[in-house]
Order: sequence, then structure tokens, then C-alpha cells
Amino acid sequence: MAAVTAATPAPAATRHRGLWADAASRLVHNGPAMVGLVLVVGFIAVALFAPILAPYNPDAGTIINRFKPPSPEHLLGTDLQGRDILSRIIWGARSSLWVAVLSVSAGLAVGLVYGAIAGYLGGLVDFWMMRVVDVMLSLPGLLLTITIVVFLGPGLNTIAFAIAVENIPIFARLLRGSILGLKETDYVMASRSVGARGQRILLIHIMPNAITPVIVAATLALATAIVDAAGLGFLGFGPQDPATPEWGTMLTDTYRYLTSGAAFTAFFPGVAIVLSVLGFNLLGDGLRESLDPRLKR
Amino acid sequence: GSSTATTAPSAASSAASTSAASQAASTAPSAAASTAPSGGTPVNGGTMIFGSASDPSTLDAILIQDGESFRIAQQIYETLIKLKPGTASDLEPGLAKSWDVSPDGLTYTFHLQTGVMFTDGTPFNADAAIYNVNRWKNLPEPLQGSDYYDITVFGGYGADSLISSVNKIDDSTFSITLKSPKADFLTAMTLAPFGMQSPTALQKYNADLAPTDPKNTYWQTAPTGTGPFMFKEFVPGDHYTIVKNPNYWDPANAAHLDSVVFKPIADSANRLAALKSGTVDIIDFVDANQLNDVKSDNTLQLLMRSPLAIGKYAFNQTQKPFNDLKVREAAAYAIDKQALVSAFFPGLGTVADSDLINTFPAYEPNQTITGYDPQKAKDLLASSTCPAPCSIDFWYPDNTSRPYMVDPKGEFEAIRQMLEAVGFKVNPQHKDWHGGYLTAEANGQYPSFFIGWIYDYGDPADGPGLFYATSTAKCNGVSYTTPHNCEFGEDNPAVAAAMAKAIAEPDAATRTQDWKDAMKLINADVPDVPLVWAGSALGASTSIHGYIPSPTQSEYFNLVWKSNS
Amino acid sequence: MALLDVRDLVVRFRTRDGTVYAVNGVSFALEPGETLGLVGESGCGKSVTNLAIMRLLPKPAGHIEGGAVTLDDQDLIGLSESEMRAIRGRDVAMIFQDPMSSLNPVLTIEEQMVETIQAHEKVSDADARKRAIELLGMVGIPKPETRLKSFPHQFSGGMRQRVMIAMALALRPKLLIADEPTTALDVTIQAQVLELLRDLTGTYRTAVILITHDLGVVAGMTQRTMVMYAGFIVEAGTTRAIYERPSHPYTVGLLHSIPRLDRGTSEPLIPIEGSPPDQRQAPVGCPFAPRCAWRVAACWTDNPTLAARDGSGPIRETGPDATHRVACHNLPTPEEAAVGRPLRDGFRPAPPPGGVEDELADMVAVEAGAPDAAPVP
Amino acid sequence: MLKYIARRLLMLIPILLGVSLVLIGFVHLLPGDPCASMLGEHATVEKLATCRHSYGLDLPIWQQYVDYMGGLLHGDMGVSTSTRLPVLDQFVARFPATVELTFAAMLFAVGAGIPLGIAAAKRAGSAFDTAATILSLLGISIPIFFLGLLLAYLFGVWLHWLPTAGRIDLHLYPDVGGGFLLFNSLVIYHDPAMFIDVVKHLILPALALGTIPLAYIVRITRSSVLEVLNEDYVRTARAKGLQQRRIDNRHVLRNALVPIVTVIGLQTGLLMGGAVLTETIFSWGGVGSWLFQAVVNNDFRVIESGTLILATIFVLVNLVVDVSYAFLNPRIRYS
Amino acid sequence: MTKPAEAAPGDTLLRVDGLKVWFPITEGLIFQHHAGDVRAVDGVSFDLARGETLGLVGESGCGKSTTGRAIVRLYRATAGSIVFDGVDVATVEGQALQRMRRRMQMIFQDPYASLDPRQTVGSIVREPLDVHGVGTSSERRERVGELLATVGLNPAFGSRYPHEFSGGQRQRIGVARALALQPELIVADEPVSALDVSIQAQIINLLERLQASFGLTYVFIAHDLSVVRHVSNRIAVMYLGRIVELASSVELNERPLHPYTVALLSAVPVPDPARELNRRRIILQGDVPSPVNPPSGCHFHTRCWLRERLGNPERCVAEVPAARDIAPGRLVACHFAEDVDGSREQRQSTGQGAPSTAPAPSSYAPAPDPAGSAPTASPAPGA
Ligand SMILES: Nc1ncnc2c1ncn2[C@@H]1O[C@H](COP(=O)(O)OP(=O)(O)OP(=O)(O)O)[C@@H](O)[C@H]1O
Ligand SMILES: Nc1ncnc2c1ncn2[C@@H]1O[C@H](COP(=O)(O)OP(=O)(O)OP(=O)(O)O)[C@@H](O)[C@H]1O
Ligand SMILES: [Mg+2]
Ligand SMILES: [Mg+2]
Repeated sequence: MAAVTAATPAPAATRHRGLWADAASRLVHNGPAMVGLVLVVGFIAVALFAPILAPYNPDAGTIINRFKPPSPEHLLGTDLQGRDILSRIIWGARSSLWVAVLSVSAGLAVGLVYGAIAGYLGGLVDFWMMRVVDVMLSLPGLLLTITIVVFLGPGLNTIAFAIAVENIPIFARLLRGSILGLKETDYVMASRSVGARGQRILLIHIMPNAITPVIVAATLALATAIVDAAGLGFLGFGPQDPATPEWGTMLTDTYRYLTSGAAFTAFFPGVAIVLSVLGFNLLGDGLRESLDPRLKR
Repeated sequence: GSSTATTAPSAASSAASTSAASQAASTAPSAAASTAPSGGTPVNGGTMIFGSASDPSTLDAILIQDGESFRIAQQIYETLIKLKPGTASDLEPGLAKSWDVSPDGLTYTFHLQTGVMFTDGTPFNADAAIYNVNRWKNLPEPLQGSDYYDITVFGGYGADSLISSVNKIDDSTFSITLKSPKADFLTAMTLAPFGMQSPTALQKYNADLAPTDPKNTYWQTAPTGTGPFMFKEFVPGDHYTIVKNPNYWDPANAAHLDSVVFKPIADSANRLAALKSGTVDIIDFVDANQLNDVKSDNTLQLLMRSPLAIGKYAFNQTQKPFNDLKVREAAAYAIDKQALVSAFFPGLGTVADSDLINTFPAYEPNQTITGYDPQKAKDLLASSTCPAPCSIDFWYPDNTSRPYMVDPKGEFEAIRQMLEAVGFKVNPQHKDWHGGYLTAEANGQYPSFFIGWIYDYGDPADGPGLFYATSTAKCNGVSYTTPHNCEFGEDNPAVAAAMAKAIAEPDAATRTQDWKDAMKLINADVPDVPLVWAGSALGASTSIHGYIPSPTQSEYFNLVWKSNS
Repeated sequence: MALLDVRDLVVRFRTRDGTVYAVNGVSFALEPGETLGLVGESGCGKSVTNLAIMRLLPKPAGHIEGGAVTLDDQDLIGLSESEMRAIRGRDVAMIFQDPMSSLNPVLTIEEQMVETIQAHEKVSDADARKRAIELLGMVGIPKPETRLKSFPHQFSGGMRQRVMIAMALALRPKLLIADEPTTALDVTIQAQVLELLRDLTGTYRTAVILITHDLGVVAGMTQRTMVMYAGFIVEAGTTRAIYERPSHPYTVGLLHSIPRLDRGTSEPLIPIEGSPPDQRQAPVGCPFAPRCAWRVAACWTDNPTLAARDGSGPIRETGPDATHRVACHNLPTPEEAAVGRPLRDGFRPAPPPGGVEDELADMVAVEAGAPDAAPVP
Repeated sequence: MLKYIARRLLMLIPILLGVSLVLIGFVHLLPGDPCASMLGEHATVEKLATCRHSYGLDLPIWQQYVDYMGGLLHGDMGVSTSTRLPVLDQFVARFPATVELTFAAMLFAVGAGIPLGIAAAKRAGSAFDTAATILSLLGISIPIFFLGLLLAYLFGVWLHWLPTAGRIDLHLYPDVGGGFLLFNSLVIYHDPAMFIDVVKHLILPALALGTIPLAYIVRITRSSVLEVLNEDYVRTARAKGLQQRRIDNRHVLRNALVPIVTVIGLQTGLLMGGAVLTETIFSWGGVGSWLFQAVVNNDFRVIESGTLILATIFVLVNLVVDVSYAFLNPRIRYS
Repeated sequence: MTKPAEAAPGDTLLRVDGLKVWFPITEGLIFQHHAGDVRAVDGVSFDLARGETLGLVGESGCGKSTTGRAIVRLYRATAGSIVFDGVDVATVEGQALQRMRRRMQMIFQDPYASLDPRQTVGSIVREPLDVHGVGTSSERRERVGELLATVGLNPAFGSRYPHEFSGGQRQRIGVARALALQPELIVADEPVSALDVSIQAQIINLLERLQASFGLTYVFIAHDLSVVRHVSNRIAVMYLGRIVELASSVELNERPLHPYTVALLSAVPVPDPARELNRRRIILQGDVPSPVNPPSGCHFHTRCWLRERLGNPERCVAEVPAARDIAPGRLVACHFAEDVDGSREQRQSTGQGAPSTAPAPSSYAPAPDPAGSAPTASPAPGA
């Protein structure tokens, strides 16, 4: 008689996937996002395996060998110092990734705590904390970054830090916004009604839900960090240590040669930047769409 | 000077002269390497857009220290004495028709041109000239300290000033009396900072108030001289315009162009792009890697200035390990200058082996360091107090490109490879050029570093004479005259004595020999590794004619004209 | 000739997650002035059916994959977009569930009403405005002249729905499709709105298709009723016939699922177990079979067609004596319908054929074990 | 509404106080000494001290802050240490260039971005949509100086179509100074040729600068329109039989506009001070490169006052955006 | 399965007295000042016996949810007391409050919004156990399985996420969570409003079954009178933050004494075309006024059909009607409740009224009703 009550599964119940798995599947079916993922994964892999992948020491070369156009020996040619451009791009992935990751994770660390406090406490505390964010946001970003770099002296970490400072108010505001929205949700109410209190609600119920937009923003911030670092390089505030290849600096050092016979020296680092940034952006967009089922197209 | 971008002619033509043309200076390099084709009869009219590197920083003549300000001042102000176009040392009458020097070499009498007016209508006469000279002598307190050339030429204000008195003789004659003889006084008078400015304008626009005072609007709104061009307008960050002075006192030399606009374009690649796209007519400081680009474009011409700058890798002998001569020698032998110059200065520089440029009569090949020899470098290092791997700090500046140091980081990187090849272990050190690189360098904080020098005077006294002529150093910027010792830590009494002798020697031939002797001594000490003698280049549209490049960058735009096409 | 004639309408959505079989061959007709109720659970295709009639299916997923829709002898499916536009709002109007979101929040009521009128008639702004005022007065909005300048959010839900009605009736359409017009409203407001709707459509003899979940609303508002399930019409007939002799197990189930004010409080509810099918799978057999207490083996494989309940006489689709039709292989008897469960001795719903057993079989077992789902003896 | 604006303006005060505090703090953290960079490396200790005194740099920081704020109250924004010009004058001289560039860039970004975003939304999921998305992303991915240079070479050097530096052809118009050239050329000089020349100069920098806002606008327009397209009232509008164009313009766009306007406002605010790279590449004498130079030269008064003005503008632009919400969304207007 | 309306009440479990919940409205950008209150609940009193179900009905915004939330201390009472088993909920804090929380739970209206989408069903149901530290972790896991089984879900579903379930299944999860701590009182805030009719019945039956097996006491909030009537022993009708009538569900249905109740009853459509045809509704004019500025006197006077008929007596405007015990166990807050009793409106709204001359809604006359009002219901098995 069991069959009397036989139920057809609810539509969503037909697939045994978790929420994340669901998002992942949406991601997998999103063409541009997959391109982004491939680019990002490739970029990370290149950074991780740089010592294995790079055909030459990125730092060794003599000016006698300078400006060798791409050849089987030097696939992407050599730069002004006679160093192998491919190897420098491969090692440069590390620096770029480092700047991106460091700036975003530092920005996240501070921004999240800040935003969580403001959003969770609410009231006057929130009000004034947000005014501080307003102050930070109303300072012209690039100038702020440059000022910090000037203050701390050039270097990869400094740049990452300066970009992180720029990210803090963005992340903080984003997180606060979603926390405020989530604080009044029924499921938070439900959790309170069974006796759950402050920290637990914040950590278990609010944060995991509030973090989604931040994850997306962080992915995009990774991309922005790489471009920003390149821009800083152009203005002369790049990581000045010549022994550490970095894409932005490579481009900055060579863009002058774009029209004078050695265009490839600028072209390849430029392409590396564009591809990695594009990768993060595509992935970020894809994440936005797949983490938010409403935006499904 | 080293920090100030450029300029200033020189010539120690010590012989007093009443004639308009003095004889060729004995020590100065020869005339421009190339000249814009005169290409027929000058055409009047038109505007030339000059793609410069930055805005002028002041146009109150006596405060000027940077090249861009020099360039404009040169057109709107006139000095008592001028340089002959394209030369570094040939004197020519300016606002003074002629001049006499008293036998004791202390009193100079200037006979002024007559019928000259400032562009605001104020007559230029002895009173106006005296007003200017007195202003140099008694520079208003708020302006003091910003007057680099006033200080270097006259040494200070009031009681400190080298000028003892200024006397009016008649309406068109006046004299300056110095406290002690100064052989290069006349040459110094050709420097743009000593251009004549209208007393009326200076007063009207409160030029004597502090530059920070909003009421002092002189140079931004009304710099007034007698020159072939006059101020039109200044839009900071956008352009600076001068226009033809329609009432120029010397019609034969009146400007052809109606106006010249200076458009600051900081980045050299953008500057070239602007030239090639026709946005500007002429640009200064074409990069070495761009020379071919300009040459191969048949709508463009290249205007070369012969070298008057030296770039070098210098040591501070008071710091380890560079207190050891062998270490310095090892570094000197390790560097392949030829490779360096062909990589970074193709067409703009030649391999240097001395602080003196080889166009100077006193130049003599370096007998201590005879060339690139890595093996020798290795051996020297091995036997030194700092055997391989010898760890050294090597400083280079960020955010600058100088004629003698076009790509500091790139050059550093290249030299680092060379040094490490012979057993040095180089620690890269860098600081922003504007952010204290020079201050720390001048204070002797760097063990080894990049530095360079653009001669204001084509005279050894202006180079090695400044760096190494004293053996005792005061190292916190207190002394104005020879502070450079702090940076190099060269403390060899023999060198100091030899140089002092050379600087004091009145006879040209003896002086040349004295300098050769002094240079031998200094070269033996290896206080630095001279890398390159560098010139610079302008790029111009082929419609620009009559532009005569000068090694000192004192170029006169009234000679320039523009063909229609 | 019927005002509206829908034949074998098939609507599908092509989405990333697969095809949604939203409407699977729906046919019905409507006479001028007639009111038709369309009931069924959420997702059964009520709205989609009507959007298809209006050719307003969400793009690009929704497609009319078959069938014909004739309005006044005109085939709507074949019309060009601009021809169709002329019909929308003029001949057929719609009211939607959520009066909050169905009005454009950034335009005044006046702008929205005037644009409706002017989309179909060449009238001056002043005339259109006068019409709008009349219409607002007609739907009982006090001081229509001043209220015309208001924005939707300045109205309460009930008022907004009145505005929607005024707008829908502005051009005296022949057919009004009301898609759950009162679901979002309180009962007291619902009563106001329904009365208004009834009065106005009665006065103008507008044909009405009323979509709702609420069996009570249909009972009071319509002459004929169709019950939909999973994109199929499972029962159709006059409203009275369907409420008096509910004949499809699903209709029976619905009527027993709701507590009724007109019955004693002690009457137990008999839920329909399980939930509606996933319409992303092509229907096999009777869509209701998995939840049906009356199902027989054929139900798993054959989808019954809509046929006259008593199997006699010509079929009339419209009018007061429309034929009571049911799509079922095993009709509940009137007694069973009254009780809400099969009364036949030893009857057991046919088990699913092998292989059709799905992954939720374990869940079924649990449900079966639950006291309220106790097997009927 | 007026009350709201008044309140928002009041809110400016604490924000600007905060900004000024942050700035003065930052400026003092900057290495080097404005006097040292002003007087050169051979300045004497006494000279430095005199100079520092003249700028009040020898006072305790709070005293400097109080003096500075006092000056601000009297409209005195201080004087640049590198050009010795009053900061306000310099700002006024450069601001028109910034405004015109920002305007042109936003015109490009908005003019191209909104139609592109709408088109992409309406064809969501199509190849066109994907192409639009990727193209707009590409815009964000190319370092702006690289893009600027490529543009300059392509359109200036190779094609000779457009000028690559400055705001106006200085050959033809040596008489024109700064100011609002677009406006002046038409209204004051009545010179269409000049106007066209100004526009030609604007194109490349505007393209370079507008790329990033363009990308953001395309994306936000696309998602916002996509959302609105699914709104019930759009369905209502279609059910009423309205013309497609009317639906798009009156129903879809107007409702989708709020997030778009937010992005436009934010980006406009950012461009005002953030155009450093573009200004540098195209020798555009705007505020961004001015402030940048100030940072490089340790020109503390310019950094402080200039940034303060920019922050004020940023906040004001945001205020304008917020006020414009009220016009876009009557709910806000009447509450 | 269903309880007789007169179910013997046990001892009083909950007593709400003069409960007020006001939400302050603040204004100002920098300095906030108090600009008024939303009087969501404005003096509500009732008591509830152990094992009883009290229904709370009323139009949207009348303060039902707020009352419910105040009871479980999700909101703080502005005034009044909520005495739960002898302890005033409004005043306890800390540990005492936690202990109290274990004894009263809440079920929420929206089965989609009330489950954290990032938590598995297991951890949602386990949360109360975790929070209160009940049992060891393996005991908790076991208990979660039991709870899921109790509400008719496969215990194996614990590892799935809420979005994988249908609305009805989700509401079961919400019920399981509420049951986890074996509470005595459950406040069910519109537990079925968001569900489809067929699913509604499943949940209602489940709730009734659980009450029977665990002796639960319910405050059952709904805006649908028929649902409330079905599940409740007594019903409180709320209007603008106040209870206007409180009666046993049978009484309320058969003899409503407040004009508002009458109107409410009359507005509920009945799925019987024959009856619908003959019913005449009382159509209330206008909308519910704002709880920020409720009308003076009797809150309902602005829309009251009775007042209109009585010639708009001043008293309704001037005087707040006290909740009167008009009969044993029957509270009415109306000055003229006696006029309601026996009125035509009362009879019509309860379906007892004679068919009036109301025009038929349809254009053709319905066929005579063969089944008529014959009771079609038969006793449920096991009832
Ligand atoms: N835009 C769409 N894309 C994909 N599927 C859709 C879309 N719109 C509707 N559907 C599907 O079509 C089917 C019928 O939907 P429809 O809106 O007609 O249901 P309904 O009976 O009106 O339900 P409700 O009572 O909830 O309004 C559902 O399964 C639904 O999921
Ligand atoms: N947190 C809050 N802040 C301010 N006002 C509130 C809050 N919660 C509820 N209100 C207001 O209090 C009044 C009563 O709300 P409540 O949710 O109790 O009504 P309800 O009877 O449950 O209505 P519904 O049937 O819509 O759920 C409403 O006007 C509501 O807007
Ligand atoms: Mg629907
Ligand atoms: Mg509620």
C-alpha cells in the first residue's frame, strides 16, 4: 500500500547535489566562465611550477644577447638584458599572483572583520564605521595607492599592501550590506528562536551566506590588482627589484620598444597580463552568475 | 650641475675682450653635430609646438634652475652677453653692445644697446640693468636659497655676494665691481638666469614676495623681458605659449615664428607619438631606441647635440669594500662599457673612460683602467680584501631618465650581470630620484651608485674639479662649493693639490697640462667608473628650419622658421 | 462560434536544465460573456497557457510548439508581432497576481492608463485622461482626478488591483484573463475586488478566464471550471457539475485537502500525498498516477484523454450545459468522491512498473510509515 | 527632498574632516621633506629650517592641522611647494580639462555601454551576448597605459587620424587658454572648426579612459535590464499592447536605470581623480596628473587641498546620484 | 486526529496580558530621534491551556506574527507580560532565557526563507540540540534521524540541502527543527500559507498528529479563517494590534459577535457554487488603517458596517471598547456586540442566512442543487 503515498520527487530533489555542487555545475555549463577558469588555473599552475616550466634562469642574460626575436631557442625572444622573455613571464606569474593574492587576502582579512562588526552591531557603531568607509572611498584610489607605495617604498609586498588598503572599504561595505540584509531573514530568526546567539548566528548562518558577493568581488579584485600593479609600474612605482620578474614592470620597461623593432618585448608581457586578468574577470562573472541562481540566464 | 637638468654654457675665456666676438674657447667642445637645414629663405609666421618634458618651474629668471625654464627664459629674456648659436663658448653681444674689463679684473663696464624696450614698454637702460644686478646681489629674503646660479656664480647675498658695487655711468653705461677676480664672469653672464627683466613688471606683480605668496603672480602671468618672444599665457600642465615680440629692438634678428607653444609630454614614447602624429612639431630628448624611428621617417629630422654629460658608476671610498683600490679596479675591469653603450645609448653616447669628455683639450685616455677584462677583474677581486663572492650594495635611482643615465634600472641590471660574472654579489638598492636619492647620495650614504654630471661649463673645473678638488669634506650640505667629496670619499691630498693648482692657473696651455696631470692622479685612484659620454637629440618635423642644437641646450627660437606644408 | 478557441496547445520551455513540458495539449473554448475558472496547483501550467494565448511567453525559453489559438476566427499563433500587439489590451486584456509588481513603479497611474488607451486608439491626451478618470471612478477609486497623479506605491494592494482592472477594461476587451487576481490580497479586500470584477465583466459581458488556487473563488465567480494538472486538463465542465460531482481523483483530492468553513470542523483533511511531477521529464502515462489512490496499471503507461464523464451525447465545450469531461482511467464513484478515498474492497493502487521505481522509493516507505499516512484498510 | 539634500550636505562635514585628517596624516608619513625637494640636495640646514618654518612644518602636527583647517575656513587652500602657485588657482586651471575628459569618457561609456548592455540583455545567452561580455571584460583587462599607447600609435601615428596629445590643436589656436574648451569654442568663439578640433583631441583619451566604465556599464546594464525584463510590469506593458520601443524606453530602461546611474556616478567620481594614467599618456593637463606629480614632489599642500577638493566632488557626485534616484524612483521621492 | 472544539483544557501554560510591541520609527541622519511608533501589537491578552491550540487570525499587518515572535522572545515586549508556565518571558535573561527557549519553539511561514540555504538539513535540525548542548554528538545525530522520520522524511536526507526539497518537505524540516528540543509550546506562524492546497493538508495533518502524540500546545497563526478554524480549539481575531474577539472555534464560526469577525467570515469564499450563489458578502470599505496612527476609539470604526447601520454613534470613535466577557469563554471588544448577535449579516456570513434577493453572479441560472447542503463528510477513520 506504500504506493498510495508514492510521491514524485519535487523537481529540485531529483538531483543529489549540494548547493555548492549546484553552483559548480552551473559554472561548468557557463562557457566564458570555463574559459576563465582554465586561464586562472593555468596561471596558477604556471606560477607554482615556474622552476620546472621555465627554460632559462629568468634573471640571467647579457646585454649582448638583447632583443633576440622569438626563435626556437627563445620562444618569446629575449629582452633588453638578453634574458629569456618566456622564462621571465613564467616567473613573473609568481609575482603577479603574489600581488593579487596578497592584496586581496589582506583586504579581505581586514575588510571582512570590519564589515562584519559594523553589519552585525548595527546602530551608531555601524553608522560611524561606515562614515570611515565613506572617507576611505572618497579618497582617489590610485593616488592613495601611490601615496602608500611612496611611503613604504617600492616592492611587491608594498604594492600588495597599498592595493589591499583600497580593497578594504569595498569588501567591508559589501559584507556589511549583505549582513544587514541577512540579519532580518527568517532563517536567522529561526536560529535565534531555538536559542542560538550572537557569534554562532554570525559565523554559522550569516557569514557563509553573506560571503558570496564578497567571493565574487574578491575574484574581480584579484584581476584589478594585477592591472593596478601594472599601472603603478607605468607611473614608476612598480616593484623596483630588477631581479624579480613582474609582468607590469616588464611591460613598463619595454612598452617604449613597441614601435622600435622589439615590439615583442612589450607584447608578450602585455598578453600575459590581459589573459590572466581576463581569466579572473570571466571567472568572477561566472561565479556571480552561478552563485546567484537568480541571475541564471 | 648634476641634479639640475641641464644647461648653462660656460667657457673660461679669461681674456678680457672689447670685441663682439671672443675667440673660440680653448676647453669647450665644438659646435653642434647637426643643424636643422636652413632650406631656403626663412618664411615668417606660423606656430611651432614644442613637445617638452615638463612645465617650466619658474620664470623669474634669477630663480631658474631647470632646463625647461631655461628654454623659455632664453626666448623671452636677453642677457647682457650671449652665446653664439650652436657654440658652447663663443661670446656675442647681447643687451650690451660691448664691455670692458678693468686691468685688476674686478670692474666690468657694460655699454648697453640703445632704444631697447621691455615688452611692457619700460625702457631698457642702465637703470633697468642696475635694478636687475642689484636684485641678484640683494635677493629679497623670501627668494633666497632658490637661486642656484646666483649662488654658484656670486656666492650669496649682500655682504657675501661677490659683487662689491654697481655703478651707473650714464644712461646706457654701467659697471659691476667684483670683490675678487672671477675668470669666467663674462661667460656666466650668458646664463639665462642672468637675463634682464622689466623692473616695472617685477614690482607690479610682486616678484619679490615669497613665491608662496598668492600676490606674487609675476612669472605665471607677466614675465617681462626684451627678447624676440614674449609671454602669452601659461596653462599649467597643458601648455605655455610665447608670441613674437612685434617691437623687437633688433629687426634683423626678430622672430620668424608668430608663436611657440610648449606642450609638456612627460613620457618619451608619447612624445615621439605626438611628433609622429603631427600633434607637435619638435620634441626634445628623443630616446636612443627611438633614433632610428625618427631617422627612417622622411617627414622627420633628427637634431643631435654633441656630448656634454658624463654617466658613471661611482664609489664611496670611505665605505667597505670600496675602500680597497683592488675592489674598485676589479669592478672597473668587469664592466663591458661598449656593450652597455650600444645597448642603452646607441647613437647618443660614446664609451667614456674619463670624467673629462674627449672633446676637452685636457682629456687624456685613462691609463689605469685600460679596458674590459673580466679575467683581470676576477684576479683583482681574488687578491683583494673582499674575495668572491664579494657582496656590495649598488644604488640606482627610480623614476628618472637623464641624458647620461637613460634607463637606470636597465643599466643597473646589465652591470649587475657583469659584476656578478666576475665574483661580486650585488644587492640592488634603489630610491626615488625625487624622493631623496640625491640627498642620501650627497650625504655619502651609498657605497656604490649611479651618478652623472651635465657640464654647466665646458671646463674640467666644473667636473672633476668639483668632485675631487677638496680632500676634506663637510658632509651635511653645509658647504656650497665642493660638497661632492662626501659622496665619493676621495681623500687624496695629492689630487686635491693638483686640482687646486689647475683651477687657479690663469694660462690656458699650462692649465690644460695641469689638468692632465691631475686627471692621471685621480684616474689612478679609480674613484668611479666612467661609463658614457652622452649627448642628446631633438626630433623635429622637416618643416622646421633654422633650429641650431647647442651642446648646452641654449637654443634660440628667433632663428627658427617653419615652411608651409 | 466561440470567442476563443484553443486547440491542442503545447508549450515548452527550453532551458539550460532541459526542456520543461509546461503545457501538453490543452484544448478549450470560451463563448462571449462566459466565465471560466482554471484551477490547479502551482506550476501546473495555468499561467503559461494564458501567456501562450497572449503570445507573451518569456523569451527566449518559451515556445509554442503546437496547437492553434483562435480569437474571433483569427488565428493568433500565425499573427505577426505587430498584429498581435494590436490585439493585446484591446481584444484580450490581462490582470496579474501581484498588483504590487504588475504596475510600473516609476510611472504615474495616469501615464500607465493613458498609454494603454493611446496604444490602441487615436485620442488626444486630454481625452485619454478623461477616460482614465472615468475608469478609475468606475472601479471605485475615490477622487480619481487627483489619484491619477499618484504612483503605484501610493496605493494599497486592493486599490492597485482596482487600477489594474480599470486598465484592463479600458478598451472593453472581449476577453479578460485574470491570473490569480486576488491571491496576494487579504480576504476582505479579495471580496471587494472579486465583487468589482464580477460586476464589471457582467455589465460588459466580458468573457473571463479566472486563474486561481482557491477553489472557493472559482465556485463563486465562474460558470465553467477546468482543472489542470502538470500541463494537462484533467477535468472540465460547468462549475456546479465539478463541485457537485468531482470526478477526477485530483479534483477529489483538492476538495478534500482544504478545510471548509461550510463543513464541520471535525472533518479530517485528506491530503494528496507527494508533490507535483517534475515537468522537465516528458510525461509518460497519467501525470497524476504517482499520487493517485485510484490508479490502475494503465495509468502508468497510458495518459487518459479528456472524455465525457458519462460517455454519452455530443460533447459541448461551452455554455451552461457544457459536457462534464474527465481524463481518467478509473473514475472515483460519487461515494468515493464524497469520502475522498477508494471504497472498493481490496482495491490497491497499481504499483509502478519495474524500472520506473525512482530514487525516492525509500522516502515513500517512510511516508507510508507515518501515522497520518496510514494505509486505508 | 530639500531637507534630505541639506542633511546630506551636512554629512559632508564629518566626511571631509575625516578625509583631511587622513590626508594630513598621510602627508606626514611621506618620506622626504617638501623643503628638501624644493631646495635641492645641497640646501643648508638653516635654509631647510627657514623653509620648514615658512610652511609651518616645524609645528606639532595638530597645530598644523588646526592652522590648515583655519586657512580652509577662510578659503585659503595653501600654496604649492613645487610651482609656488596657490593650490586653488591651479585646481581651477586644471579642473576644466578633467571635467571635459571625464565628460567625454563617460559619454562614450554611457553612449556605447547602455545600448550594448540592453542589446546583450535582450539576446541573453546568444553569441552576441557572449561577445559583448568578453569585449567589455577585455576592456578592464588591458592596462590602461598599454591601451592608451596602442590607441595613440594606431590612430595617431599610423593612421594619422587623431592627435595624441593635448586638448586642442595649438598650431591653430594659440589664443585659446584653458577653461572649458568644448563650451568656449562654441559659445564664446562661435567656431565650429575649433569645436571639432577639440572633439578630435578628446577622442583618444576618452576612449582609453572610458573603457573601464564602459565595461562596468555594459555589465550592469545587462544584468539590470535582464532583471527588469523579467518584471511583472514589463509583462503588463506587453499585455497592454504597447509598442516595443515604448516598452524598452519607458518601462524597461527607466526601471533599470537606478543601478546603472549608481555605476555611472561612482565611475564619474573615480575618473575625476583617477585619470592619472590617461592624463599622463595623452598629456592632458588634468587634476589627476597634477595630484600625482604632487605626490612625487612631496608637494604636501597640493596633496591635501587637491585631494580634499576631489573628495568633496566625489561626495557631491554621489549626492547627485542619490538625488537622481528620487527622480528615477518615485518611492524615494515621496518618502 | 482532529480535536473536539471543547477539548478539556489543561492547566494554563501561557498567559499573555496587555502585551504591547511597538516598533519605534526613527528619523535623522546623524542624530536619530524618535518620530513615532508602529503599534504592531497594542494590548493583547489571552491565555492558553496546555494541549490547546489557539488560532490567531486577522488581516495582513494586524500584528499576528509580532505577537507570536514576542511570545518566543524574538521581540521584546514594549509593555505587558507573557507568563509561560509561571515565568514572565519578558523579563528573563541569560541562562533562564535559554532554558525557557527550549520549551517554546516557532515554525515559520516561509519554508524557503526560514531554512539556511548553506546548511544541510541535518545541521538545521540539529542546531537546537547543539545550541543547548543536548546529548553527545552521536546521540544528536541519532535524534536528528528520529526527528526526520517523525515528520515523514527519510533520515538519509540529512545530508542534503534545503533547496533540494519541495515546499512541503521544507516545511516538514522546519517542523522537525521546532520539535528537536521537545518543546511544550509551538508558535506556528502561518505554517501553511505558502504551500499549495494539496500540501497544506499534509502539513496540517502532521501538526495535528504531533500534537496528539506529544501533547503540544500551539499558537497557530494564519490569515485563512478556514484553516485556523480547522486546527484550533479557540480563535482570537486580531485587528490593528488588538484582539477584537476570542471564542471557541465553533462558536466563532457559528455566532460571530464582532462586526469585524462577521465581515471576515463573510468574505471567505466557500468551494460550493450553490452556496456561493446565495451568499451575500459584507464588503468592508477601504483598507486597514496604518498601525502608526490607528483610528481613535474602536480601531475598526472606520470600516464598520454595524456602526454605519447604527447611525455612526460617537462612542465608537471616542471610547476604546473593552474586551468584554459576553458569554463564558467569549471575549468581544465591541460596544454593540449585542446588536450583531442575530443580525442578518451574522446569519448570512455563517451560511445560515436565508437566500437573499442578491443577483446571481452568473448570466444563467444554476441547476437546482441536488446534493444541496447535505453533509458529505463521513467520520474519519480512527477519529
Ligand atoms: N520562464 C520559464 N522558464 C522555464 N520554465 C518555466 C518558465 N515559466 C514557467 N515555467 C514552467 O512552466 C510550468 C508551468 O508554469 P505556470 O507558471 O504556468 O504555472 P501556474 O500553474 O501558473 O503556477 P502558479 O500557480 O505558481 O502561478 C512550470 O513547471 C514552470 O516551472
Ligand atoms: N521589525 C519591525 N519593525 C517595524 N515595523 C514592524 C516590524 N515587524 C512588523 N512591523 C509592522 O508591524 C505591523 C504588524 O506586523 P506583523 O508582521 O505582526 O503582522 P501580521 O499580522 O503577521 O501580518 P502578515 O499577515 O502580513 O504576516 C505591520 O504594520 C508591520 O509593518
Ligand atoms: Mg501562475
Ligand atoms: Mg505575519
